[in-house]
Amino acid sequence: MSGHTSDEMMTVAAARALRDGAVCFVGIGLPSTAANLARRTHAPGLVLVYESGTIGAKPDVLPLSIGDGVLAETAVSVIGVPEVFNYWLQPGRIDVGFLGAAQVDRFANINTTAVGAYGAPSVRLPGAGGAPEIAASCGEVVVVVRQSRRVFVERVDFVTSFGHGSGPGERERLGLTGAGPQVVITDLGVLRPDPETCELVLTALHPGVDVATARERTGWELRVAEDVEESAPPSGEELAVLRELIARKGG
Amino acid sequence: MSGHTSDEMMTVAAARALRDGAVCFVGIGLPSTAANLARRTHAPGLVLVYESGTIGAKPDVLPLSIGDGVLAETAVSVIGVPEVFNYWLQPGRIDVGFLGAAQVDRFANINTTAVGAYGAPSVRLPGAGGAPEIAASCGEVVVVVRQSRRVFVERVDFVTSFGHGSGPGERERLGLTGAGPQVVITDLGVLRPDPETCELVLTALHPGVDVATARERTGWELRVAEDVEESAPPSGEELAVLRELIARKGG
Amino acid sequence: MAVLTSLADGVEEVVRDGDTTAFEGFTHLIPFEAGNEAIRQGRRDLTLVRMTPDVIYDRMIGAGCARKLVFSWGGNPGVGSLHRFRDAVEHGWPAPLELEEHSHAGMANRYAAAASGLPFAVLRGYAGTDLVGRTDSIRTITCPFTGEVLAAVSALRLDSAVVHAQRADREGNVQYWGITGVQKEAVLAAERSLVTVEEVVDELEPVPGAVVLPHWVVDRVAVVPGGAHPSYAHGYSTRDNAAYSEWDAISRSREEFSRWLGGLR
Amino acid sequence: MAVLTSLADGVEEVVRDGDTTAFEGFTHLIPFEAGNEAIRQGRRDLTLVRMTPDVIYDRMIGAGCARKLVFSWGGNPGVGSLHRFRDAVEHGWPAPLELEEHSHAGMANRYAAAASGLPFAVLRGYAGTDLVGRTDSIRTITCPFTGEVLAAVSALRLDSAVVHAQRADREGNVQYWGITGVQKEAVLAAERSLVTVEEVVDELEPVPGAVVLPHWVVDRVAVVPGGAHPSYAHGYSTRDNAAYSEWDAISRSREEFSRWLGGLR
Repeated sequence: MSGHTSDEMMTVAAARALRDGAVCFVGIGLPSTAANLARRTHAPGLVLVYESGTIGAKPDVLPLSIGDGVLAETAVSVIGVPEVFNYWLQPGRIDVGFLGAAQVDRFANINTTAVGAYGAPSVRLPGAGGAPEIAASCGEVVVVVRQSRRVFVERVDFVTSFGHGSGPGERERLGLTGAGPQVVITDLGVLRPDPETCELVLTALHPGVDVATARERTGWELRVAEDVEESAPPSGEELAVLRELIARKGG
Repeated sequence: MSGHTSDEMMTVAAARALRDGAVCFVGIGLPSTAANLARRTHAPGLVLVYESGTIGAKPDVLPLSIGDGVLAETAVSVIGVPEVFNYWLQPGRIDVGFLGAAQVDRFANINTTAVGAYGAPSVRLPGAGGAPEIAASCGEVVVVVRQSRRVFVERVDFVTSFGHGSGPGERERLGLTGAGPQVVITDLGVLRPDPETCELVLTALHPGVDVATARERTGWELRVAEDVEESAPPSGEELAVLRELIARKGG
Repeated sequence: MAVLTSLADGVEEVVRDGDTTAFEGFTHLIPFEAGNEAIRQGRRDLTLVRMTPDVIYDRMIGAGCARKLVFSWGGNPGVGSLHRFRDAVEHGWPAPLELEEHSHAGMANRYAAAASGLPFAVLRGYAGTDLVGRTDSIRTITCPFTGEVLAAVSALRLDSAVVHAQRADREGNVQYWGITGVQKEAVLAAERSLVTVEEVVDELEPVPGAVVLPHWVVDRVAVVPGGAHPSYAHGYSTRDNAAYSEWDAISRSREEFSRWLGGLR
Repeated sequence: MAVLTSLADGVEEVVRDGDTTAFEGFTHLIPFEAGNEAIRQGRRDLTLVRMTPDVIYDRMIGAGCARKLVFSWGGNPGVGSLHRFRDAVEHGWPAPLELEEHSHAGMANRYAAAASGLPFAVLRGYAGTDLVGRTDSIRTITCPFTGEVLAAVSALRLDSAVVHAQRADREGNVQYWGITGVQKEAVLAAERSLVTVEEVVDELEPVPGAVVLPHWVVDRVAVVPGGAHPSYAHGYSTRDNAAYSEWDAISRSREEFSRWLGGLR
């Protein structure tokens, strides 16, 4: 792993998950960094939509919050918040939604509400934000999160955003129009839901990471694909662009 | 009736029905002329809302259509059409709605849809436009229409906009939030609903018009108030401003 | 993604026989030239949708393009009746015209529901009117919190939508301003969309009150300067009120109208 | 009609003990100074409403102004947790805080329903999540046309709303631009409203992307330059990101926070 950090690898892997021309609903932090990295490398036609109502934003520096002025200044269109959700997210006009998580379980359900009992939480988290409907209505969802036993739990304490419930067919039964989480990208590798069971399966490891480490940092008995790939390390260009983005971040 | 026409008297009477500071939903034609006359005489603080989405328009010439550019150019705010109806008309934020009519009946129900049977009309009219919800949700409604037996009918052929149905309590039962038509202004005089029965009663005659004429031009047995007033004739200022408005109309 | 095309190709690719289609605009920015082109191409069996069908729909109805009209106010704004519309409704000429009739509030909410991917919208409307019962697209719904009964209208999904705008950029982002009407909702309610524009520019300078349709919800853009005439494009042209009055004379008789139609083709 | 007043009088007249109140803003234009003033005036028993309660609500919660929070995302944007919010929820300090929790889509629609004078709104939302059942304000509704079951949320009517804007004119028409959030809906959802502005001007020059609240839906306007700090007013100031980070340190302990609170009063 010489030459780059595991967080850099995670961000680069997340950026690569975005195809050129896709319309992407971006949260602040790592998703925003990855999306902006993609836009500056292989996906110049990526369309960024922030929940603050900025459509087609092309920030020249990484925004620190979803409400930064640079998003409004560079957007093709700035709209009110109800319209973001009603006219743009809800009807399935967004191809990819990027979500983080405090907990993810083996069926890619996501908790960002509370750890422990809801009424008496050990850790109160920020809550849902746009995530439940991003998870429901985007064409697909990319989850980006650092992998650990605290985060990768057998069953989330609170389903803030529905992934695949406890298996196949549940999204359809609930009337969810998007395909849900199709990839979980971590600092160790990449997991994808099994097409049959919807259970997350380790399908790629980042350079220098072994299966044992991935299992150790997973709170359930992790399934591993027969042909686990090794992620290509960040290219020189990817790293250079990423580091420049990070360096220029903020004001 | 020397010195002014009956249409001028009607327009002046309609303008006088608007109090300064009121928020007024204005249709094109006579309502727009009357509202702009009011704004230039006794009601400089009148707020004009057109269904094209122009809020607080202050046109310097009379618009020929509800979509004239002068309305957008002079408005405090221009919004989309769904917002006009949902955020502004529906919650009762408009004090006065101005409506015309092809037929009005004795309970001030209004027809602008079709004369004759709906499925085989003798005259097909333009239809509802914004009128049903203007009649439902404005604080009160002012109807302006030339009086004749063709227009003032016992029962409208089609209820496009609900006035008082067939008597008291009906608006409340239907959940209509506004008070409905509180005055009908014609080229002959002024009618108001009886507070007990909701039936339109002649309460004022314009100068030079007698009760017999009003009855003759009404398709039901017209009730006349005990103390019918005589409208004050248009003042010199009212006439001058009105005529200047009309002269500068259009492009 | 928006593709730049000619008016003829744009109309051909976007508006198809049998479509439920809207040529929207609220007095301002009416896509007249696209409508004329649909007539030239002999489009048939259309369900024409619009809040304020005006002269362009009068032409299309008279030319026999339409089987049905979904609308809330059909008149020649500032002038009077639409004679071709009336002739179709009153006398079935050139063909009977089925009507689905709403209020403006209902139509606007039906578009907004479709734009939102919802099957219906809720409003305080229609209560006590004879519009209820004339169409299956108006029903009631009970609030699950208060028990209040309100009106429900079905979403107005379109096969195609055609609008006119001031300009687009080379990616196909579309910008229009002035009275913006219900065009955004119509485009978002449609499977396919065509936007005619006054011009294509390198950069869409922000304009007060402007609406921007991002390129990924627009299918075709055609440059048609004056494409809204006799309606207008705020900042580019003014409304040709005389032409609206002249239409009254042209459309009053079938003969005059047929002559006009011959001249168009 | 909007009345020009001081910040102290505006807060006193508009925000009352026991109110369901929203100090809205979406990262941009947060009415911080109005919130500080409500703390100074010792406002109590508030139901605080906001999509994105941030540092100003953290302050108000820590100062004991709130009895309940209605929200969808409570964090320090770009920094992390709201420690006073967490302390109230996790340990009941300084008082227990009742939570009514939604998604952004649900909150935005609840405001929009109230702004529209409707008792509820319909959306595709919440399905499968544990948010359902935690609050009575989320139910289901069946489409009367298709039979589809959707989410319904109750309208979020407010006693008072407080927002910050770039400017107002002398009549009290209010103009703001940049990221415009959900402030229009909050003001229209409220019985009473206060707008703090950077300045009052003779004429509101049109600005691209600007929202205008007409004077007849605004009750009080107070001139408070920098009233959004450490948030910002697009075109007037930039976001003070350092101050958001500093709040993390101040708010982490009850002692530090109490010292800060003493300094405010």
